[in-house]
Formats: sequence, C-alpha cells, structure tokens
Amino acid sequence: MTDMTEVQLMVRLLEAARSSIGLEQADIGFTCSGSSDFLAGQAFSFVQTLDAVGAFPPISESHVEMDGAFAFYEAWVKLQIGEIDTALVYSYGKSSPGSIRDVLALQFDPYYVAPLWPPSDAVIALQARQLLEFGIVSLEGLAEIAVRSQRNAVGNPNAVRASSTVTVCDILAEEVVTDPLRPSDLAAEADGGCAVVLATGSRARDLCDRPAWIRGIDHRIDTQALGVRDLSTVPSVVAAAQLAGAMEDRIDLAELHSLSTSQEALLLREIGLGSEIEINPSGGALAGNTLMAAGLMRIAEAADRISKGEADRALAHATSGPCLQQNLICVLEGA
Amino acid sequence: MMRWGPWETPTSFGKSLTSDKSKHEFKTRYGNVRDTDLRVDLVLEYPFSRSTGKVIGAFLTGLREGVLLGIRRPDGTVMVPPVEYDPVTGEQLSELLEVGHSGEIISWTWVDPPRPQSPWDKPHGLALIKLDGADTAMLHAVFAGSPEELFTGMRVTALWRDKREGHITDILGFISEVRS
Amino acid sequence: MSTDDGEVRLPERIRDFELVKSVRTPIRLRYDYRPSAAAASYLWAYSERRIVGHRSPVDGAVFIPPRGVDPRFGVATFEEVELPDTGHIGNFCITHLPIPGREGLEVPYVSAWIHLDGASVGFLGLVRGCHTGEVRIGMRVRAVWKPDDELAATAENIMHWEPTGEPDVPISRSGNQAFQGPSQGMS
Amino acid sequence: MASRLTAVLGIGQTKYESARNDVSIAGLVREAAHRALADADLSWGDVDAVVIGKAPDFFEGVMMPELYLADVLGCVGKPILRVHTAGSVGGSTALVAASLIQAGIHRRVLTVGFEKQSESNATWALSLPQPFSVSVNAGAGGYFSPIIRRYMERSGAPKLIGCMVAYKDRRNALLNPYAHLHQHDLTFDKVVEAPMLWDPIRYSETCPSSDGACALIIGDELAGDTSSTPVAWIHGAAMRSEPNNFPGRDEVNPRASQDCAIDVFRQAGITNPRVEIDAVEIYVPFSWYEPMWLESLGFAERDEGWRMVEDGSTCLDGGDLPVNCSGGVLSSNPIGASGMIRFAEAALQVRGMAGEHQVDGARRALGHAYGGGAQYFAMWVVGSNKP
Repeated sequence: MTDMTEVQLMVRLLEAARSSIGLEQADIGFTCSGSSDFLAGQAFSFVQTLDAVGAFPPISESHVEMDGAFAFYEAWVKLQIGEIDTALVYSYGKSSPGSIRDVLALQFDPYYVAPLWPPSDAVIALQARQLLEFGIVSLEGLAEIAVRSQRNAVGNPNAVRASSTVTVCDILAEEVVTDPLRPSDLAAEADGGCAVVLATGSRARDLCDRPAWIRGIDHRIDTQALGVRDLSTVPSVVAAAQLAGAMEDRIDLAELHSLSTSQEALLLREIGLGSEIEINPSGGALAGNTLMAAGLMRIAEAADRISKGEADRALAHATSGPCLQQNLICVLEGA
Repeated sequence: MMRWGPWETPTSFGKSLTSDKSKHEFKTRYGNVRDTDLRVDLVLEYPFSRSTGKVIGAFLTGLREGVLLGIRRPDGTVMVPPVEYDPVTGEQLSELLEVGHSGEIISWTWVDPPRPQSPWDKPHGLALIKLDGADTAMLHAVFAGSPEELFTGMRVTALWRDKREGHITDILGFISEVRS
Repeated sequence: MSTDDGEVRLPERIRDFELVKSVRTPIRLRYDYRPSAAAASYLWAYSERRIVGHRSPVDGAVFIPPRGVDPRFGVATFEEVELPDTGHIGNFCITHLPIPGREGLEVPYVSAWIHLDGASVGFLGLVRGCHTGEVRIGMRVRAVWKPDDELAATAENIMHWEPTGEPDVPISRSGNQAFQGPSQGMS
Repeated sequence: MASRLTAVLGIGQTKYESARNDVSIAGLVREAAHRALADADLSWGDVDAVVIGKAPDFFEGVMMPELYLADVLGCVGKPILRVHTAGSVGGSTALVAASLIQAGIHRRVLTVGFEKQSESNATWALSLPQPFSVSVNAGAGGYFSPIIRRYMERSGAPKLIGCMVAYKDRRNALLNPYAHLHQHDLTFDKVVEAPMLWDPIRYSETCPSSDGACALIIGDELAGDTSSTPVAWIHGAAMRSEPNNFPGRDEVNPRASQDCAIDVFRQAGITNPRVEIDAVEIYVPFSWYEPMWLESLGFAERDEGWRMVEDGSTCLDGGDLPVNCSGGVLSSNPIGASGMIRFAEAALQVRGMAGEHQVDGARRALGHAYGGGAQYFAMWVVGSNKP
C-alpha cells in the first residue's frame, strides 16, 4: 500500500525507466498506458496520471482500460508499422482505497451475475474446485506452487509476500478461507506500477547491451459466462501461446500472471510448461498482484532476466477478466 | 462517512465531500502531519436502470412469474440463463423455452463473511448450478448451514422470493432438494 | 450474413404476460482515500489560513494545488512555497445549474480560475461579493475565509473570493499567460 | 517497412436517442457492428480482431465491459482491445484498429465505440468527487465555458457566432436519419433565446446526452481493392496529448491540437487544408468550438475562424468547407462513440454514401475528436482514392 498518488508513483518510475537507457520523453515515438477508472474510483483517472509523463511538447499517446500488457501490445503494433523506433509503456494500480473483491464483480454481465456481487476470490475458488475434483491438481500441488512463489519472491524487492522458510506443511496448515483455497493460494494485493521502454532493431542495440527481443506476441479472449465455459481449460491461452510461437523452441523461464495457485497450475498445463522450466522467478503475481499492472510486470520481469543474461528465451503471460478469460503471451529472446 | 449519488432519490445528489476527523485537534497537530487524520471515506453509488432487450427481458419476466427460461442454440443445446448471442458463432439466438427449477451443483465455494451486497447476509454458498433441461450452468447463492453440507453433484432447487419484480434476486438462492 | 432482427419466440407460460423491459441494478462501492504527503501538507496549511504550492525544480514555476509533479517535464516537485491569498481571475464561468452535492448554492454563481500572486497556474474557486455581470478576466480578488473557529484541514476554508477593487491585470498577462518563464519566482 | 494501405470497408450506426429502451448494452453495440458488417458485405467470421472504445466505465456501471461483450461481437477466440482516451476515445479507437492493419498484423478489424448514457446520468459520472478538493463546477460546460469566453475576448467575434453554428448543425441533423436531435421547428431566434446554462454557453449551444454505437470495418489493401462497395482510404492518422493545466498553456488553441493537425496533414500530403479538404467532421460539443478548431486545424488564421461561420463557408449548402454535415456532436452525443462517428461520417463523405447530407464530389475529408480538458486529440484524413 502506498500513500503516494498514482501520478507521484509514476513520475519516479517513468523517470527511472527512461534514464536507465538515457532517453528523454521527447525521444519517445509513442506512449501507451493502462489503468482502470473503477479501481481509482474516478472517471478519467488516467488524465491526471498523464502529468507524470512530461507530455509537453505534446506526445503521441494512447490509453487502454486494460492491464499494461495490452498497452504493451498496442505499442508493439505501432512499432511494427515502422514509422517510429521507440515506445514507452506504463501502467499502475492502486487498489488499497477500494475493495477489489467487490469492484471486480462489476466485470461480469450486468443483468445476471454482477447483481449477485460474487467476490473475486470466490470466483477463483469455483474454478479451483473443478481443477481439484477433475484431478488436474491436488491441494499439495497448490501448496507447492505457493511455496515456490514465496521463496522466489525473497529476492524481489517489489514482492509483498515472500518467505525463505515456508514449507508445504505450513501452507496446508493455513485455514481454508475461500473454500477450497487458503490465504497463500490467493495473490497478495499490492499497489504499484510498471514502466517499460520498447525499441526496434538497431535502436534497441544502441540503447541496451542485451535487449530482450519480442519474438512473438498474441492475445485472445474466451467467453465470459462461467457456466458456459469449461473452467478446466483455457482455449484462449493455448491459442495465444501457439500464435506467439511459444513452443517452437525451448523456454528457459516463464512469468505467469496467475491470481491464484490454481490458476497457475492450470496455466502450466494449458501452455505446456514442464518442470524443466523456471516458473515465476520473481514470485509472480502471487507475491504481489498490482491490478492493471501485474501483467506488464510479468513481461518486465522476464525481459529483465534476459537482459541480465540469466535466460535466453522466456515466456511472459498476462490475463484479464474472471477465471483467465483473456490472455496474452509474449515470447522474449536474448539474441 | 459521506455518500455520493442519488441512492434514495434518483434525481438529487448526496452530500458533498469534506475531509473528516480533523476539525477539533488540527491546531496542535499541525507540523506533525498524520495523513491518516485526513482520510476520506467515499461511497460511490448509483441505482443503474438498465433496459434489457427481449431475451434478458423474457428471462426476468419468467423469474417474476416463477418460471425459469433457457434459450436454444442451433445445435439443440440449451443455455440458462439465456444469452442474446451464441458464444461460439456469435449468431443471434431467439428460441426461449422452460427449464426445471432444480438442478445439480457443478462447482461451489463458500462466502464467509458475506460481502456488503451479497444476496444473503449470512455465510452462504456460491455455486454454478446446471438446471434440469439446461446444458450450461448459472451462478447463484446456495443456502446451507456450513460448507460441509455442500458437494459437487448435489441436487438443489430454487428458493423463490415471495414478492418478485423481474430481477436475478427473485430467486433468493438454491437449497438442497432433499431438504425442501 | 446473420439476421439480427431482435425477435424472440417465447414459451406458452409467459407469452401473455407483460414483458420486463428494464431492471434496476444498484451499485455501491466504498473507497477510503488517504492523502499523499503533498496533499496532507496542503490541507493542514489551510487550517492555519495558509496556502501552499510546489515549486518546480526545473524553472521555478509554482503549482497549486501541489500534486508532487511538474506536468510539463514529468519531474517530481518537493519544495513547498507559501502563497498569498490574493490574485486575479484568469477566467470564469457564470453557471445557471446547481453543482451536484452543493444544493445550498444559489444560481447563478461564478466559478473562476483563481491565479494567486506568485503562482504559475490557476485553481478553481467561487467568486462572490459583486454582481455576476461585473466579473471580468483579470479582476483582482482576495480569499474570504471561514471564521477561525470553523477552520479545518480543507480547501473549503476559503468560502469564496471577492474583488479587491485594485486595477485589473491586463488580459494579455492574465491566467496561464501570467507565467513569464524561468526567471519568475526564483528569487 | 512503412505503413500498409488501409481502408474503411463498412460503417454501421445506430439511431441516436436519449434512451434506447428497447435494447440491452449488448444489443446496442451489436446493432452498429452488424450494420457495419452488412455494409462491408462481410460476416462475423471475416473479422480477425475487435477494438472497442468507450468513455468512463461509470456511465454504464460495468467495469471493462469488453469482457462481457466478447461474445456479442463474435470475438471468442480472437483478440480484443479496449481503448479509453476520454472524449477523443471514439477517434483513438478507430486509429488503434487502423494500426493493426497498417502494421500488417490483421486483414480485417471490427472497431466499435458506444455509450449507453441512459443507464445512469452523465452528470453523476462526470462529477464524481475528487478526494481532497472542493467541487465548484457542474459538468463539462463549466470547464469549457471559460475557454470559450477567452476565445470570444481575444478574437472579438460577434456574440451570436455560437448560435449560428448551433443552428447550422441542427439543420444539418434533419438530413441525417441517425441524428438524435431532429428539431424541425427550430428557428435561429429560438437558438438565441434559449437560456444560458454556463454563460456564455446557452442550452441550445450544448450537445445532448445520447445512447448509441458506431462501428467500422477497417481492412487492408486487398480487402479494399476487392470490396463490392466504395471504400475510404486512410491518408493520415495522428494522435496527440498534453497535460491538463500548466503555465503558459494556450487552452483556446492547445499545442497538442495544432501538432496533431500538422502531423495528419503532413502524412496526407496536404499543404493547404482549406483548399484540399472537401468535408470536415470535427468534435464540437459546444458550438463555439467550431471556429476555435477551424483555427487550430489550420483552416483559418488565428482569431479569424468565426468569419468562416459568419460568411457561411461551413454550411453544407453553398459553403466551400462544409463542417459537420451530419449534425455533429451538437445533434448526437453518445460520448464513447462520438469521436468514431466523426471518423465514420468523414469516411461516408468520401465514399459518396452520406445520403442527404452528402457533400457533392467530396474526395478528401477530415475526421476529428478531442477529449479531456481539450488535451487529447485524434484525427484522420480519408480519401476516395488510394493515397
């Protein structure tokens, strides 16, 4: 939780992102952001946050009411046109003033489901129970995912839930809060933001010793109605992974935007990520879920590992909507 | 706490915003700023009035009259609650038909404590329920004494509100078919 | 091509009833806001009849209310500046509609961009104390504060702004045009 | 690599009304999308991706409604993006959709802008309290009125220019079957005599609050070449944004507006827009914004735009630069769609499919949208020939 406003939060992050590669805002060809009015409790909330960018002289800029990963996609599209060579993407979420569990109920259809105000954790639990009962995952399996996240998060200064000593027994000893899930099965809420700079070809090589190249990126959506979907499958993530070329070569690591251990188990199965792949070295969204930014953070974390030379090929995933309804896959490579 | 929005009277607005809790002690406190003293508790509320169109309107009419409706897809399967457009092909759907008041729990969880606007003010189940005659499941509350009473595959039946107006909460929730 | 005629076939049981055409789905969400340090300091200053802004580290421009950022350059601002409670009207609107949440306010009323002496941008306030037809761009105004025993940590301490009677600021130097570049305010 | 040729293949609009009580949100969006597909002679399966835009989610009380609307737009298994750039959103949304074609990622994209304002109350959604500040403004008019006042002061324009714009646009609306306001018995005197709301803005000089949706099918060169109906080729597309309030800001003629216009005309190879553009659809929610934007866009010199209104240059009948022949935002304003309607109407003109409000022989047209505190801009130039 932060007492800084979104604009104060982002002014520091944007400056850090640009100056890390020696760019000023005037050098950036296109800027794109992602955020949510309902999260902020304000209409046009992103207008104020534009103040953090330094948008004068005026900038070519757009905004999606989505996770920043989709702003990242829009910026990538602009770069594909070939008329600009740099783009800045940012997103942020400050969920502490409101109640995410209630706010997210308003993502559902407004006639049949939203008036029942299903809490967001309960919606996650409906899917988790199916996965458990279909034998796709076990409670121990979920606990192992929670342990891995908390241990990996120890080295991540941005994580809000980390532990170097937690064990599967500790997790299973936790009280069930949203049947069948325990506190450690659900992502820890966090206020925060993320900024990423993209550049094409030679410009990227000039700006960065080892850029993380976007080899493929795709996103797809499934129907929303929970009772229509088979919640034990995620066709949209399978399609996105395939179209992004994820399985065309081995993958060293994956950063997954899972809001629960059950979602992570399902993503591993649907994308086909085996035990040889390092999963969520940052701890993932489980260790700190910043609504509207956690997806972009996955891309940023994966890119960071590549830039540091710790991986050659990485997969980043972002999601939106209830029960992994909409999914984006980005494949990054070091060379 | 301040309210914002025409909750009781749709034509007028609630009280304006001021900072709270700061009135009495500010002089002595100045210079030692404590942000928590300036917290603002805002409630955004509005009684959205939605036009339904014919398909959703028909389902809500059915609820008002104590009838549950589904809609038939070209492949013959039945969706409950009825949607206006086919989720796979995008085609408009039009044939509404009656389905049963009872069905089977496909998945469930337990809401405890209930949220401020939950359909029930005591701990309750939340479940995906496939009604008899339907091929898809609907989300609703399930009433039980504890989560131990609920299980996937459990037969449940709708508990209707006495005074119904054409709203998803005309069904209070579902209860065990055996108990009913 | 699909046919989208919106027609439906209803089962026997409900065919004779009047169809539901609308549904009420109230929304109620609670937000608990905490002010940033800059906002808190700004609000507490009001309780002592002081107005504070932020000075830009780039060229000394003074922003009010302080939001911790200079939006032109996207740089954080920290330095607090005390501002007088006098200034001029940069621009205004005579409104004949009530403000949501302020039913007590008589219409028409004048809302104006108040440019405090020494500030580089305006902020909004109400203007009273003269006929609405007399309000002008460039008119000099001063704050009218609530009585001491009603002061709190809120911008509402200033009930409204009233004319001082001093000569107007020329229109070419009024409002956002009042800022004359880096030299100003750096003393 | 450069931008690929891109064309508008189909356009769909709903009838704009204060309340579309006969449809759900889905039904409203669907109506426009379906008509756009029909116009392009395509079916749902021909669409590769969807880009949807609307103004604040508070208007309908649905958070990120594209999630719930995916089925309705035949989008399951496809990509969908949701744009929100304040009042300019309809324009920005069309530009994001166009960029998917320009980049060579998709062949045909459906883009939709909508607003169902009757579900709530725009004044409520636009006046949500800002924590730690005092509310002294009622609605958007309270924000734009001072800017208009400054324009009037500095240009010395006659006081009734705004009324002339309002009268012209409402008369144009009578020629557009989709327009919300059809005021058959309106006279110029009635416009002038209307009460002041946000002095100097009269009630008659403000936009209505509408339900409605607008949809476009945007396709690549091959799709444009093989279309059975005329298409509108995109000659230029630009967006610009600047902060809301800063020292030295010219809020009457924002730099972002000027820069955006320069960019879009440069891309289209236009050096004299007054001569080279045949029809203009600009975002005019308050009547005085017509002369203000004409200046900012380069159709008139600074402080001279009002003369184009006064001498009838912007009239459909006899003017050399007809502006808002559709009736404009002043006659229909479903906020999230309003910008896209400008873009769509510009395309209709160069396709020669604008019906009774067609500008004879229109070859190139400008679509324009703005939002926020006149700080977000989206523009495109479309033409009947390939660029």
